[in-house]
Amino acid sequence: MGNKRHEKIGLSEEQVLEMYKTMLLARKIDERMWLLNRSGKIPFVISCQGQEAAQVGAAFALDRQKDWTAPYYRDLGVVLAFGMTPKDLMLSAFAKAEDPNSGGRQMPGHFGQKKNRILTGSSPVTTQLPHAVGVALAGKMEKQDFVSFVTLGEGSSNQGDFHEGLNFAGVHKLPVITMVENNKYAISVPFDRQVASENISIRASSYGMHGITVDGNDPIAVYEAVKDARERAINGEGPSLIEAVTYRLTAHSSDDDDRTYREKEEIEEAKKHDCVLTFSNYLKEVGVLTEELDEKIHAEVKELVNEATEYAEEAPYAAPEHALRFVYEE
Amino acid sequence: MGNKRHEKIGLSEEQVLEMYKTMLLARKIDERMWLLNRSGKIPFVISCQGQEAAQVGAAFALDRQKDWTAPYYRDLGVVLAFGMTPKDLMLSAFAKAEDPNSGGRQMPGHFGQKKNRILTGSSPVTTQLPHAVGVALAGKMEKQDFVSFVTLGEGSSNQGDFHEGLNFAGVHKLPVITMVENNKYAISVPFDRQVASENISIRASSYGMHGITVDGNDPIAVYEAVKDARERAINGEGPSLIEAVTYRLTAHSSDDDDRTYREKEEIEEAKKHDCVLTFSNYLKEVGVLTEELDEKIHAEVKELVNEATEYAEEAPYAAPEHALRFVYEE
Amino acid sequence: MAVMSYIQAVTTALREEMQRDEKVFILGEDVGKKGGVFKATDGLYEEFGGDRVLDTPLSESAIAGVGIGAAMYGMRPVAEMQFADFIMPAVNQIISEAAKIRYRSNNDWNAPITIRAPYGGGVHGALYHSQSVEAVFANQPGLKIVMPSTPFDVKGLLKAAIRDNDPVLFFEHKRAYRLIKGEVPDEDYVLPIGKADVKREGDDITVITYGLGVHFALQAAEKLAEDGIDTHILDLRTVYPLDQEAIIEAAKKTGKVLLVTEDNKEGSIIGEVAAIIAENCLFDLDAPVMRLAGPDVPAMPYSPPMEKFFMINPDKVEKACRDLAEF
Amino acid sequence: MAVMSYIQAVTTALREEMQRDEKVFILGEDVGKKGGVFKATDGLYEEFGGDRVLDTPLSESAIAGVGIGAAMYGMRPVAEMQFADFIMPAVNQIISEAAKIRYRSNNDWNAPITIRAPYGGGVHGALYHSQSVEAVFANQPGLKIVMPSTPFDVKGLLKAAIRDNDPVLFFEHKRAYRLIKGEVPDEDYVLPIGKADVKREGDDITVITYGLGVHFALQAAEKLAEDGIDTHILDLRTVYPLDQEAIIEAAKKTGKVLLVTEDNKEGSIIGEVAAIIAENCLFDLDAPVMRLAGPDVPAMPYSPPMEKFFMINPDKVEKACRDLAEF
Ligand SMILES: Cc1ncc(C[n+]2csc(CCOP(=O)(O)OP(=O)(O)O)c2C)c(N)n1
Ligand SMILES: Cc1ncc(C[n+]2csc(CCOP(=O)(O)OP(=O)(O)O)c2C)c(N)n1
Ligand SMILES: [Mg+2]
Ligand SMILES: [Mg+2]
Repeated sequence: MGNKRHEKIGLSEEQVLEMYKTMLLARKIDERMWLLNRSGKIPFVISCQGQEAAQVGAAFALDRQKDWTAPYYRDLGVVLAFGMTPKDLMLSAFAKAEDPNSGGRQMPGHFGQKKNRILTGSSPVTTQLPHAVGVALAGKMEKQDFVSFVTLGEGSSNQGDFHEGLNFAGVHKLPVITMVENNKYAISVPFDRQVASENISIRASSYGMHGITVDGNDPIAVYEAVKDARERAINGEGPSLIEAVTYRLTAHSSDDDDRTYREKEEIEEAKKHDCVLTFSNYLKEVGVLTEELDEKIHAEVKELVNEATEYAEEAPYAAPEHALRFVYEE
Repeated sequence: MGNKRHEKIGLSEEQVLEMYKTMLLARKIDERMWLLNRSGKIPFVISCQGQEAAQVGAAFALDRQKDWTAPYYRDLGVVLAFGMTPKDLMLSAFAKAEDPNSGGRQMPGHFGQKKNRILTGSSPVTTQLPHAVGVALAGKMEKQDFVSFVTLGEGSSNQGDFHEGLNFAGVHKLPVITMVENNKYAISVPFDRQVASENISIRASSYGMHGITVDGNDPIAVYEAVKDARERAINGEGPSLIEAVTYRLTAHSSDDDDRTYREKEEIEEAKKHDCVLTFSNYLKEVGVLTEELDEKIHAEVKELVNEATEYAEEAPYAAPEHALRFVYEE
Repeated sequence: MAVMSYIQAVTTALREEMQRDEKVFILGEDVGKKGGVFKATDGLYEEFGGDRVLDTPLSESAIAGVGIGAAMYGMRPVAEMQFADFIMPAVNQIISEAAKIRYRSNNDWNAPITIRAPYGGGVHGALYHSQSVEAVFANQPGLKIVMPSTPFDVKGLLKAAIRDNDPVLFFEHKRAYRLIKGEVPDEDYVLPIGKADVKREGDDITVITYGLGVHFALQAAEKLAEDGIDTHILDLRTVYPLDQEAIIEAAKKTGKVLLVTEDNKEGSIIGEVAAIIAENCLFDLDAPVMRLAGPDVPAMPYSPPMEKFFMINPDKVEKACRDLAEF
Repeated sequence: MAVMSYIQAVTTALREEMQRDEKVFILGEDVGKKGGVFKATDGLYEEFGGDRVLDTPLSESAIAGVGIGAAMYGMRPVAEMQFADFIMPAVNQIISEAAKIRYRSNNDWNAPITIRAPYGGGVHGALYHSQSVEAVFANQPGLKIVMPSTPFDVKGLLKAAIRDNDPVLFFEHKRAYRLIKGEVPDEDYVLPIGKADVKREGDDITVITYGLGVHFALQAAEKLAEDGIDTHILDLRTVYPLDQEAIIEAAKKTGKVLLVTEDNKEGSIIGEVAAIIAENCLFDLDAPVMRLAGPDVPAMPYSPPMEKFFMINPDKVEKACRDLAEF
């Protein structure tokens, strides 16, 4: 029985198992989407694979009944943790009318669901950051005690909106947590051709805020960092910038062929640290997860994914003329 | 005979006197413009007052035969040092046809003069920063040994273009020197409501570049910092971010009334450190400037300003239909 | 009923809306202690405090983006762009975000933000303090663009914009701020966004315009009346989406139409007005559609002779009207 | 003379210009090792190296702004925006800077930058990978906007854009990239920016369009010809500033004009085309000007039925032509 790191930071067995299950569910939904894409059933997929630990670790450190989130396109793990269902996600992949994100109007990965306080997102990167700051500002004005949680990639941290949004949050000491999921590539461009600073969290000092880099393959480390940031935010100590170092295990998207710009060996090496695998190993080492339980979880997850896929595949598209609706309030 | 700080960093008597004269000239042109504005002769003025030391100290540390500059609207000291004449500046203030900056098309303070490698500037702040980076990129591509020097205010350092431009420069290690003239206000908004970081130069770390804060009232300190930055740039050590701490001695512009947002006492206090005054005192202390010489310089400067004013006032406007010219190449 | 200036109508509408609904707040550069560079928010900081009249950093994209976030949460932000010319860094937030939030979320979310900005020339503002920028946004379904001409319209339309559940760009003519005065009812009222307004009834020729152009047209109409030319003047008020019905009606009424804008001619919103007329009124026209606009040069120069050359004015409108009447 | 695809013509033009003039260089996201997300710069990194085919950080405003700076210095930057939808963060640099540099400096400076971007729909790209964005820029004197329809035009116009001493936005239809093939001369040639091109001579009705719309119109014309309807097709090629003369001539030729764009209707550049016709051809028209465009909704949805509903196609063009012919 190894070192129970999760207990030390107050995570129960149930919680870590729930985290594990959420990570696995994200992974399996994603894998299924690739299959559906490759068999011509859905036109597009953009993946969470390799980043589930960061996403789920962070989300579990938040108050998922209260906090708001502005996720980016890879954040399957975040939105699942916030209450989106596999069915919702598959409806989005198939672009069906019932998709709660957009009714089939947006590509998969463009999350949004008001009832779960998931802000609607777009494709141009980093625009969601000022939105999250705006939600935090509103919360502060209304004397609410939630935080606002926003994510983006390390490439996207070079957009002007990153700077403008974080400076705004810093000046007004707003309860917003920004997590950069640094997966070392922005499509084909590697970290060192993309980001001039040694790491992303050092940029926190430009905004007078707390900054930290954590191992994004370790959900417990991410949980701890976000938990700490949340406490600061709630105590009026202002915003935080967290960098979760991960790796993108798939190509950028189903439209990308990553063989032109990165070595197979690099990916093989990264797969050894695949967070779903390493977290499962950890849970087994500390005796929380048995082989039997793991199988059961896998089966449950598979069932969920199957169900969701079938449902979504059968579900109807919105009528063509539905394209005319909801430009303005009706 | 005090401590000859200028000698220690290799500045000759001629050079410091030339610097002093340039600072004084900038100040006197600016003061004249206010008079012209208040007597209804020119519609607008935006001042360098209080920032001459930073501007002239920096410009003298550059190779003014070779380096390129993208100044901002207060940089009278920079453009004078780069070869623009008092006449040129007065022509601009009066919006006359002969104005080399814009032929009377732009407000004063919108500098530009190709023969002196002063990039044409606009009103939206910070757009010049990526331009300066582009010039540095071109220089590097063409294997030239100049640097590109760009300035802006501390408020303007919160625009997205600041972040995007500096990150680009940092990634590609370009020979560009950015100097923020921190005069503690952006119109009415004071530093602490504007900038979330403790100072501006700390932002250099976000771009993997050298950063330093210097006393912007001391032209020798600024000279030293820019000289050092230039050497780094020429040696391929990449860009630098310099913060020159100054104070805006006038209202934001002739359209502004600063009494609504800052205390008279604060301005009075700042005037004690007026850089033209303190530099003159320093030069006298170290025996470089005598009362007699100072009077002579003042007289020369006055003569220049008078001449320029008279010339510009008499000069013709561009014809009305000239408004149609130079939209595209002709 | 009080007589007030155009800018006083702006301040009045803001104050009343902030008193009415505490979700309304203002954000922008220098809007707080200074009360705005034009004094549009004068006195509001004192009345409502710095939390509801928020001085922001110099970052237009953040002003828009943070406002959008707060609006999605349920607040009613009124963002000020110091000059319309400086809205450009915020274009991504306005076009990619504000305009598309309701549509892309299939009506789950909305972003009820109002973005105010002073536009227009004739104030020695040179290239970057004189522009008309509406055409940049007048092709973005999801947005509404309001450009009022009178204090009465300002008050009613700004209130309507703040209460609107969709994003509204509200462009105020900066030269009108102190130049234009008019009666404004003390009571609370709103005017419909999306509706044009007949500012003068007439039978001979029709002028369709907005903003300061309305006043130039009214002045020209007085002179023309002396010579028996009776001018019908339609004030677009909302320039996007356009009030097609009112445009068609006004064009048909006289069969001779002059369109006026102070923007550059090509690609300005009066092009779309002309297109609506060309689609719908061909057989009702007695003369080709005529346009009076700024020349196709980047923006208004600073030097007075060139500025005057660029800018429309009552004389230019009058001359165009005469040409049209004589056609 | 080789037959090549639209995107091959892009790559060919880029390669030849880079070979001809070493001041020409490319900058953008993923343009280097990857050769661009559409492969427009495929092979250029290998041929010219990473300094002249520069992978930039993910910052459109910097891509434009750094390019503008290099252009002012005397280089010939060709900047790629990965999708036209993502040009929005660069609007300030394009409108406030590139467009105004020559004018504001009274001809002292100029900014010869070319900005390429794939635009257009019908590729399951949803709201943010399908937009037509030309209208945002088509009111900015100082800019030129080129939108070619054929590989032949692509090569000649892209070369012209790169050699132009003013900033040019060059929008390439992403669905045309592989769909449209055509003959392209091996030799060096340029085509004039600012000139429209008659793509089919005809006597009964006139279609004025650009980009993919040209091919839809050509296909429709074939069908119409079977029924004796002879279609004249004008390809705008440069959508700003417009070739007024060619538009007027084409409209007068048949007196019946259909304008086609895949952009949203209101405020699109065909509104300006209609205005030019309304000003100049009133007495030559036998039917009201007709417009076929996307509906006024923010952008094309992802789900196939809604995308198809939004997007123009040969059938829709044909139907509109028949209505017009029968008028
Ligand atoms: C403004 C903008 N420019 C370009 C793109 C195209 N694009 C989509 S994702 C991406 C790379 C993002 O990299 P990063 O931020 O590191 O996130 P990752 O995909 O690696 O998770 C690019 C360039 C975009 N979506 N938005
Ligand atoms: C994009 C943009 N927004 C707003 C303005 C209006 N404006 C002109 S100067 C200024 C303040 C600039 O402050 P700072 O950068 O500190 O420079 P300073 O004037 O203090 O030297 C503002 C808000 C502008 N010129 N550009
Ligand atoms: Mg990444
Ligand atoms: Mg300042």
